[in-house]
Amino acid sequence: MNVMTCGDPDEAVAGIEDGSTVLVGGFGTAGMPADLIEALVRQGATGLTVVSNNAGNGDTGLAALLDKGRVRRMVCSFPRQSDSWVFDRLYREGRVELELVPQGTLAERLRAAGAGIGAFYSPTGAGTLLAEGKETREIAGRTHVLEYPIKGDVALISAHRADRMGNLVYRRTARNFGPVMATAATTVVAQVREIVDIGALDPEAVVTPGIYIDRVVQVVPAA
Amino acid sequence: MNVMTCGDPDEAVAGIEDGSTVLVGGFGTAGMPADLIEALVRQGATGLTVVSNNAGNGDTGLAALLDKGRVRRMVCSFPRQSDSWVFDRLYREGRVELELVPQGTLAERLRAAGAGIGAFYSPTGAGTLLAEGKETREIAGRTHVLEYPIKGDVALISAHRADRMGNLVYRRTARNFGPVMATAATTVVAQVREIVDIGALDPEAVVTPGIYIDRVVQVVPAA
Amino acid sequence: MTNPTSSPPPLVEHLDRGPLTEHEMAARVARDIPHGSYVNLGIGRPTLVADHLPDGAGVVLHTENGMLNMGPAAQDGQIDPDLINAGKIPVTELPGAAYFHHADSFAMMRGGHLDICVLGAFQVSAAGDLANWHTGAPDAVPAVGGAMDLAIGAKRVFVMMTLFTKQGAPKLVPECTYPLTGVGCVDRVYTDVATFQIGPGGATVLETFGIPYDDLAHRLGVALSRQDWT
Amino acid sequence: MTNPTSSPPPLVEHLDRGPLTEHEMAARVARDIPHGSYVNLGIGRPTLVADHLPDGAGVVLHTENGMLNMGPAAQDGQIDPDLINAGKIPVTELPGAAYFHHADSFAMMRGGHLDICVLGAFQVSAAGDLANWHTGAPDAVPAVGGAMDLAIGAKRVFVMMTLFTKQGAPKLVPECTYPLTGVGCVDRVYTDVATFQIGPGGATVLETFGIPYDDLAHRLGVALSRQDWT
Repeated sequence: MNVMTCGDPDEAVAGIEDGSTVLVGGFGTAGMPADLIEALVRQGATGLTVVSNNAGNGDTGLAALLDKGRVRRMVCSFPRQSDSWVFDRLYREGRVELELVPQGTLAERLRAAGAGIGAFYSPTGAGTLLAEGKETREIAGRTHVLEYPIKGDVALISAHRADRMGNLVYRRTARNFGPVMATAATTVVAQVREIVDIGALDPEAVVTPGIYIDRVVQVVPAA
Repeated sequence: MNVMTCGDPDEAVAGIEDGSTVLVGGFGTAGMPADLIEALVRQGATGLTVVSNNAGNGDTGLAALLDKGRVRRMVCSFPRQSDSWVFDRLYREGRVELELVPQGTLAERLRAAGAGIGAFYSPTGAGTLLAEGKETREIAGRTHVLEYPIKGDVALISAHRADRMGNLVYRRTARNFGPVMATAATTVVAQVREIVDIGALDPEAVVTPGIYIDRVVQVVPAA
Repeated sequence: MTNPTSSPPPLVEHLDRGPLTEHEMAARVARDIPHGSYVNLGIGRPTLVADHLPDGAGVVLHTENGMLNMGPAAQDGQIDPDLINAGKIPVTELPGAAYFHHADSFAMMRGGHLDICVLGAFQVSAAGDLANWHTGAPDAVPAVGGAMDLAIGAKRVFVMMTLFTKQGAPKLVPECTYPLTGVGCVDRVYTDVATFQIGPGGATVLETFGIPYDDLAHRLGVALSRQDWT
Repeated sequence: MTNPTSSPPPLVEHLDRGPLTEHEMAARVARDIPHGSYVNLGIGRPTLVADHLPDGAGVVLHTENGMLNMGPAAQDGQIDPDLINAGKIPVTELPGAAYFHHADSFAMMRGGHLDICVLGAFQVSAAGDLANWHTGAPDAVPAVGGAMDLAIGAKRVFVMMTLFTKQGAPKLVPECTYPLTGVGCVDRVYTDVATFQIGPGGATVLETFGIPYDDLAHRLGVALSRQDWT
């Protein structure tokens, strides 16, 4: 459907409901949609499930969202970082649930949600704590774990440039989770550094076609 | 490992063994590795299983390979075309086996082979002839069919440009099956229109990273 | 977007005219495609729908061989063997296009991202089962292509077909006798003599062309319903 | 390529020296990486291996956050927040690089396309089980990242670690007591005092540094084997 170009991040996150599952792009701060997360903090939705590789750095972004008690549950691969003190505290106090997912399984479960795959068998994690309680199957002599899609109500991602149809290109390793999360949520919001005219992006180099994007907002990059 | 730059298509297909499973890129003639297929006809391997969207056009390429009796089994989505008389005849005479696979399932099974996915559940084909005998499972209220990877011994693909590390870019809809087949075979051979120096391709626009490519040969495009 | 399949509009009988031509059918389908939709048009007759989308409709065409924002068929000087549609016809590229490989293209389809796909059919059942890939004839070389992926993938599946075979047999049937492409997947059936909505209660006639509802119901061996003006 | 894991070379005891330093361990690992390999170096100590690959080794580094042909750590003027490695350290790009998203990156790993990955470990069992993600301590915040994908994905998994904890406990063990990262996935273990090959028959000592084989066997509570010169 038609992409909405938003005037600011607050407009871009409008309407996110309490209890939503929100996919948040980024690996560390690369590709992290910082302005959208700050707007989500202001927007006020609570009881959220947040799916993101990490669980916040320092006191801003996801850490601020966590600190305000808006997150009921984190689904991530690597919550513990040198500066993840907000998550660490909430987790130890039992104030946030954690579903720990191996990084590649996280990416593949998001892809499955976007690709209409009902479930898949992966060798990752077989025989470990993270496969406990999961169905397994021997395939070609190897134990595989049955994994189900992770679908979001909303995805907040960051890209380098968008055109007015919502086609996106990323930059370097900031690409990370953006392209898969863009396929996996009902409403997908992208913050970008620049919005360009239709036809200005090389069709061979578009990474996320506009079909996946609902809202785009241009933000001023941090200095 | 190191990419081998071959002097001609015959060198590029050397060593393909009788009984191999050969993945052949292309959708119709777009992206079809015509020179590699012709070299494979000369090379002489027989008893092949060929995985390709179509089953040959006219009397050249895959049709010639079929006509010479080298193909024991075709795995494809759309063998019947206006000019697929060679396949049609062999099929009616019972001289070639056919595994018919929905086009998206074909692409996804190839991706699964390349991505280390043991099997996946797809809604495509559920309740149809092509799901007969396959395991099914209800997921989220919908019947899904269990599908297994298709792995090749060799993949023959066509791309637009390669650099000397084997990084590939494609052109327009000739991209089609190349990128997934490149991930799904033990030995991957790419014919390209141009081999460029390392650093000449935009790292953001590389579609098939060189890690997937074993041999590259530059061919003169048909006029 | 309101979902037009949820409550059918009252029946309209167009009795001042004959059945729709192929192009009129295509225009009829085009009229039901909302602004800005992402649409896949199946090989053959559905391709004609593109000719009837008004300028500024903002409809983006997907071709399953790996492209969004496909343009019209290529004219002589424009033909590029690297740029074809799913029917292997040379086409053109519109500004804002994007290319992707087959796994990504079918993920887009299977994942429910296309708003509408328009397909031809041999038969559609009142429950929305679709048969459009195989006549079941013993000597036929079977070929399925992307039909099964399209049938189950798009948010809404429109079928465009004549309502009767050349021999006069109805193609909207209680149960398909041809091998299925997809189960319960069709939302709308656009034919030369009537348009149908398929829902949990079966087939509802939305409009007829050159035939009164009662005659249509009589010719078809399928339970039909209609919504009257209230 | 011949598979160096298939038949171990005869044991070499380096008794004229002490245990390897961290950098000597990295150099030892680097020596076993064949020309032109695609390699993923885990966070922490394994990263040092990059410093010991000779010029012209043709080794291509993968970082699981979406890049091939990663260059060395970025110096001051080169820092780009969009270009980091899996440890979130700013890095550089070499000519011939390629970027891809996370699903593609882990597909590359899980699909067995990387020749070698080098990981740190808390424990490795004689059967090649790896424990490197979680101490199992009740108050620890668990974090796994890509460790489990790396452990099962690469064609060969090299572990680089000290052989004993600071408390003197062996880290090559009959069975891991820490939670596992992967089962039967380790091919080689490079430590400060010995290098081990892990195979169907358990752990074979390839070389020792500053300790005779018999003393090593005595200190470790693991069945070991050795290949003698014939």
